[in-house]
Amino acid sequence: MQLNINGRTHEVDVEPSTPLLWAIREQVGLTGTKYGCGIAQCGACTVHIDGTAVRSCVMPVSAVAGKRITTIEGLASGNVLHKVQKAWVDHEVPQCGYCQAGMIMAVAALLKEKPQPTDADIDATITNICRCGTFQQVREAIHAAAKASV
Amino acid sequence: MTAMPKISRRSFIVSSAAAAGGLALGLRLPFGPEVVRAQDGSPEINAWVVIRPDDTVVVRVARSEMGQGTITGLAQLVAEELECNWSKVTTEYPTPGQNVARKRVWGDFSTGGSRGIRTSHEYVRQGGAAARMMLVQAAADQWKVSASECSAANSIITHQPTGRTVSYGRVAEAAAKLTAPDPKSIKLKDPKDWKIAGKPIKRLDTVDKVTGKQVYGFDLKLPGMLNAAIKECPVFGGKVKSFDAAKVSSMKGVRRVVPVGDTAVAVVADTWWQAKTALDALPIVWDEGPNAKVSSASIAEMLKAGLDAEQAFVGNRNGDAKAALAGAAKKVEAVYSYPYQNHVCMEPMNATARYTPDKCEVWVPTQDGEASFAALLSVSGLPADKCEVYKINLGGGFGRRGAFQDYVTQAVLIAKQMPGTPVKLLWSREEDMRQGRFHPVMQCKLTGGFDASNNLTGLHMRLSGQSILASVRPAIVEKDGGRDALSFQGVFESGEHSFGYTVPNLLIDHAMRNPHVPPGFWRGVNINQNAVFIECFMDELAHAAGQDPLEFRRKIMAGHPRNLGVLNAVAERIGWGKPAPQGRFRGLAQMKAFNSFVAAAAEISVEGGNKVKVHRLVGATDCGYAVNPAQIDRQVAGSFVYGLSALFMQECTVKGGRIVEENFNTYNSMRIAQMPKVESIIMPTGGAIWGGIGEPTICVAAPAVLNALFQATGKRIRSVPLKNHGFQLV
Amino acid sequence: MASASAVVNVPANPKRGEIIEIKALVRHAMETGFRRTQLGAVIPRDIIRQFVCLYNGVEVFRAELHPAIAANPLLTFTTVASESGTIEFRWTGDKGFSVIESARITVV
Amino acid sequence: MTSRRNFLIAAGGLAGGMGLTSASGRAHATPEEMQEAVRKVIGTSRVRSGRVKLDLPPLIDNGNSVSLSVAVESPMTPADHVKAIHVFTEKNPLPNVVSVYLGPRAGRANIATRVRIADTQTVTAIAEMSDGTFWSGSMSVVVTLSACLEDGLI
Repeated sequence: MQLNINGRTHEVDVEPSTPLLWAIREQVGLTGTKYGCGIAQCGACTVHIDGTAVRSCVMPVSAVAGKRITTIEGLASGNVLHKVQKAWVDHEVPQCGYCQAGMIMAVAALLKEKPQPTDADIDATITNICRCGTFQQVREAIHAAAKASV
Repeated sequence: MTAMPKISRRSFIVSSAAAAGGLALGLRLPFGPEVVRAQDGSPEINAWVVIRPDDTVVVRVARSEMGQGTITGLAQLVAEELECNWSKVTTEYPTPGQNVARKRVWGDFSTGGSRGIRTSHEYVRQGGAAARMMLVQAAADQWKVSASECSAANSIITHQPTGRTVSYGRVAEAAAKLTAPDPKSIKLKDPKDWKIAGKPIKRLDTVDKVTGKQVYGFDLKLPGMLNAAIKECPVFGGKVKSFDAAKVSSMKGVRRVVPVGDTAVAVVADTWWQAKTALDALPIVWDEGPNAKVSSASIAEMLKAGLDAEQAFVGNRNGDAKAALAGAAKKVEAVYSYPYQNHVCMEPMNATARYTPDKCEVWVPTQDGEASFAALLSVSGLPADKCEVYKINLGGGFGRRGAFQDYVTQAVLIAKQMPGTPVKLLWSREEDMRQGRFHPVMQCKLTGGFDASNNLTGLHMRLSGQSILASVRPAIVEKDGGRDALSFQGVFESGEHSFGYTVPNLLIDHAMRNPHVPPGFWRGVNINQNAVFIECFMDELAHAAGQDPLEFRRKIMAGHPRNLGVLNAVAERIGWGKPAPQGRFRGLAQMKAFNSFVAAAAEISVEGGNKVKVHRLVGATDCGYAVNPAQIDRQVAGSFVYGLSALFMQECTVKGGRIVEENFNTYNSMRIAQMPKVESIIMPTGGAIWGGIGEPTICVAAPAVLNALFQATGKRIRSVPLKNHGFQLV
Repeated sequence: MASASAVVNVPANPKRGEIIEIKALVRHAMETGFRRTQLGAVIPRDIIRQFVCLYNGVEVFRAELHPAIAANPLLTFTTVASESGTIEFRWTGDKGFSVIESARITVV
Repeated sequence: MTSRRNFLIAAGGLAGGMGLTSASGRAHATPEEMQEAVRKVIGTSRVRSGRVKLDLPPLIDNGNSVSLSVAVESPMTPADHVKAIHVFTEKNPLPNVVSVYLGPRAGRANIATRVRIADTQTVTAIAEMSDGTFWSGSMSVVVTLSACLEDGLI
């Protein structure tokens, strides 16, 4: 089966029911996307499929063949950080950092949909769990990223 | 447009550790007499400081970074005394094996009890100062002048009379050959003069965490590595009776099905998903043992009996509380309870091991590399010089990854059955939640007595419940006559968790009741329940006396000025004594924990009788010295998230001797929508003792909110979590 | 006399004069006398006090055990395989504890 | 040659050098009590350091069952052999751990067992030789976690 990840085509040899998360991590070897629950509760595994934020831990690979998949490793353009990543650095959002790849992917998709999200938009859309409790910085950084041009 | 910052220097360490089997610290190369060198050949000035020719300063950090900012804070302290250029600072972990080989030159690796900075600041600052003195001496020797004529700043040494300068990198080689100064001759800076420490400097480890490059234990890749999934008997104390490996051994990718000790079974496969899929299909018969009869209800009964038991261990006594209560004009009594809770680190437990009869290595996200090493030594049976542990980044710790090294033990037991093959063991979330080391259960009966003038004359706080130390370090309990002094955190007679009130007749005692569920150190440890018990009851007493909760506390806090200082600070910030906005209600709490004085003030509203919105949560911390205020603010906010999640949502119930809640669908955690506005007040007052940061404030969030909830609803909720009472955090 | 509670490991057919390693383990809680119940009461000491190894009736190794010996005491020691016969192991302790185990040895 | 007095000082120095403190335990032995227990074994003799190799893991996470071995340099002949080996701890509840009695028939003076280690401390083994001399070897062990728990609250 072929997966299109971060603009490259990868051949993967897995059962069709294998969750996309594990194909990305164990077949393609991109480990920025994390496992947190396996039941689409925590959001640590969030990636973009055709630009939309999806929790990859419950998405079978068979459902995404031919679709455009973006992981945290593909978010930056070359050596230029995505504005969400930039805001995350400026606001020092991460603590342990484990959930942040998923959080950033969810936020990047939100900003694409709603470039100037309100707090209510954020509350409704960003439902990722962070056990370190970085939410205050996450909110600040989302607003900062929304103000940034690129 | 922003250029992508260079790959963090830490990633080199991780990748080299992963590929080459670790740092070669302490390697003595044939050239350079007596100079200890880092892997790249750069000279070690002393155990804490390596300086490369390009002036890069590598600060060695023994404690683990798990998000709390410790590596940055400790590096700030070393750099402050070293007088180096902060932009040239990077950090690395020495390994536990090197610490053993070098007679524990880096001291304790344990990263818990909010001790990362507060108990190592002195020796790391001395390490920085000693290195500076040696660098200055080396420059002076080179110039043939007296070191007293030279000064150091920003990684440059200047000979004052002539203005000659040289950078650290140029004299590092010579400095490394000098004898270290007598520790007694080292004078540390007055914190008032700090330029790097004490400042809200940016963390050193952010960039890789936003690009996906940061390698956590769970991300480790080694050549030829296989992956293991494990299932341990879900009933604590139970064993494996049998398993039918043939049923799964032909499944795709499966390499081995192995027993792990006598309590667990693991499937080893090419990928973890294959291993987990096969494990789910593997028939396992458990010998559950007698604990299979235990339930949450039976545990609660057991604890309830302790509330009125004759025998109890005393943690704090003053006057004669029982007599005072017997003669009180008015008495108030309440019973509280606190449940089992799981740490639920975002990264489930994992460890990677490679075993051969000549060498056993473990890569593990750990809060205590030495505890991991000790577990490795014990299980491998190999001598210390044939073992090594490489610390990998942690996706959260919160107390689960320190004293408990069960995943290391398991990984080595598996690897021993497959010599030469590296095996990465990863727990599923379900395994992680079933096999926790849980926040202990506790009940508490509080009785307060007033005289005719509504003065508090007597207080009895009877704890009944589980001792962590009796399970984890029984030797310490035995030494104390059976008492677990740690169970009195926040209400103890003295020390870093001393009680913050003076009551003329006081008795705080603990009827130890130990169910079979294994308890652990859970961020804040026993301050969580003790703060709920005592701080909510203080509000109950104030209410019974018809007094304002703040005024009531102040009367019995005269002898506790630092407790009072933080309490006053949050009260002032929240606007205590002034009317709250329409529909909003306030509550307060304070405690001394891990040698820091902390307080919180909450402002909440309740909609529809059960939807609780926490609008503001003010936290104040007097930690003696603040090494990085920006990171302290983040720890305070984060601790409130941890504390509020626990208060509203989290309980591990027991049925059939096992934990019922196995994932976030039944054991929830806060999301951004529920996040209050956190205002952190950092108010260090100096002194000889440094306080901790990661944990203290966690305990004041819950009682502050519970006290506000009473103001809002008139309901005294005396058991956690609030979901059991129909309340929801919105 | 064989006992289910003891496990001994003696090489069965050593060469004459060979130094052989013997392992002897017996099931016993080795209650230290320092542990307490959760009510604070001391749990009385109950340990194995002595272990003796006899080679064809002659004592070749003896140990006095204290509470610091871990539960299910294991002792590893050596002896010279001098002759064929019986190696006997005797554990005695508190509350009349007594276990005897033996192993055949045939020197070649 | 090291006098017994020197040995005592050396053992104390090792423990102090760990830089770890521990509460004075009511129910626990002290280094002095260990010396008293040693004196009971050696009488008025002196102990020299050497010939005895004591081995334990330097780091211990669970002190309930810790591998311990002692190897004494000795020809183990009728004329020159090890008569006994005694193991002592400084900070366990009692100083004595085990005493074993052996002779030339042992062939080698190597023993091993599993012990309880209550705390970070120095463990010492003393061998009594057939010529009446006593030799010793020591090892410092660290019980992880216990030190940081004890120097604070307790």
